[in-house]
Amino acid sequence: MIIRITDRPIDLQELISEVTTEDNGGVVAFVGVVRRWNDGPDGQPREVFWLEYEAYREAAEELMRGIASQVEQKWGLTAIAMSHRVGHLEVGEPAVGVAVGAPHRGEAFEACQYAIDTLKATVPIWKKESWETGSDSGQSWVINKESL
Amino acid sequence: MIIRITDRPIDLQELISEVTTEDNGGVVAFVGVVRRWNDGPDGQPREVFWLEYEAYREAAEELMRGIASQVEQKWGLTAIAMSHRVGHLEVGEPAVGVAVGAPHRGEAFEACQYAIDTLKATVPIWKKESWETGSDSGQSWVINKESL
Amino acid sequence: MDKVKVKFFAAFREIVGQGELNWPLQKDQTAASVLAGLAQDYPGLTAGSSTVLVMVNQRYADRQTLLQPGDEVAFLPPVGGGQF
Amino acid sequence: MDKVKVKFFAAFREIVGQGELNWPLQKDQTAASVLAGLAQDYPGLTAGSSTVLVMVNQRYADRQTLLQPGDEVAFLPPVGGGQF
Repeated sequence: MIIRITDRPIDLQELISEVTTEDNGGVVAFVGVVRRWNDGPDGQPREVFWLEYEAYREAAEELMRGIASQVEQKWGLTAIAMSHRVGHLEVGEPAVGVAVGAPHRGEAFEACQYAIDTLKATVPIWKKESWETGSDSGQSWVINKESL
Repeated sequence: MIIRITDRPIDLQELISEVTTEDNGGVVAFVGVVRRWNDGPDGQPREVFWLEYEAYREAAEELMRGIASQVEQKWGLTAIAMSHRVGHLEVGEPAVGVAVGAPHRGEAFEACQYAIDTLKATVPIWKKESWETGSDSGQSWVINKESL
Repeated sequence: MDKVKVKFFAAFREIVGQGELNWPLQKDQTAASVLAGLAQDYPGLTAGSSTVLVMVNQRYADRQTLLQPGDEVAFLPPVGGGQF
Repeated sequence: MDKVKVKFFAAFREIVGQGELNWPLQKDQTAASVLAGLAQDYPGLTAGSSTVLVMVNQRYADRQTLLQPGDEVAFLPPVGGGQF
């Protein structure tokens, strides 16, 4: 099982290989990528230049292990891999990857979505956005709507 | 847009890269892998040694293009890649890959699951399984329950 | 004489011994009627014939579709690949 | 004197100017009380304090949790990363 906060680029193929076994016919993977445009606090889109991710590493990894336990309890699945990047990221780079393997694909979809939803809502990782609008620019710690 | 029936190994990273754009923060990918154990017609598990996939290629690709159109109509998403392998496959090899990119992950999960469900149920691809149980062995064209 | 091109896959390809053949077409003949004719030469094609799907020119079609000379018609055993 | 280790991240780390500091702990003091004390030195920490989450020894905890000497307590600005 891969549970990882890392400052290295995310290797999605590694995550997928980790959960691909002879018993798992269905593998679902999610990749969260840094978008060029993101809404500012006023709901207006801002152009993003880079992001800086910061984690409470030990607590984050512990919570991610907890998500893996929940996936095992809910779906009986143990083939899960989760990796979240920290540090400086450019637009288009993967920030987070989750892969789940299951004998059948329906539960792989459900469990993968559950894992990323729970990760995004609960795992202590923040991001600072370097942004610009037509009239303004700055660097802001961005709040995740899901956690409010 | 990648829509492909191929006798070469499936390159999942290529599919994911194809749907990763500056506007798509969420990418969901499905990989269908050849399982070691599959139920026979009597519901008892049989050990699988290899599979041979066969497609009605032109019709399959046309139907896959149709799935991409449905995904665009339903979710407004155009970043989709689908590849299905044909020919001889060993246990553990990817037989099919689908990747969908979307601005937000909920619709990427929905659209990816819709695409693989529809592909499996409607696209004319068959597989012949080389199998063995404790008492018997053979090669059988396997019926997909979803298409019945 | 008018003909259609008939395509076979998977179990049907093995029964017929080839993936494609030209087959005579009578006037106002349906896909179902062509299949019935083929089954006289290749009885295996009738096994499970209620679950056989029909494609005409690479699109799913009703088995009562009237065929035209030169059409490509395929009789599909149930679609496979249900492992995942 | 008894102390706890306090961890700061993101905006809070910038307000405090460091990611970690040791802070004196009185008897029967809650996490909320420690945060109130910190906010006297670092007023920025009170901004949005109703949405601040508390972790004690790397697990989410109620802000009324009584701290023990040597505990690691963290006050978290709302979790970020909501782009996808």
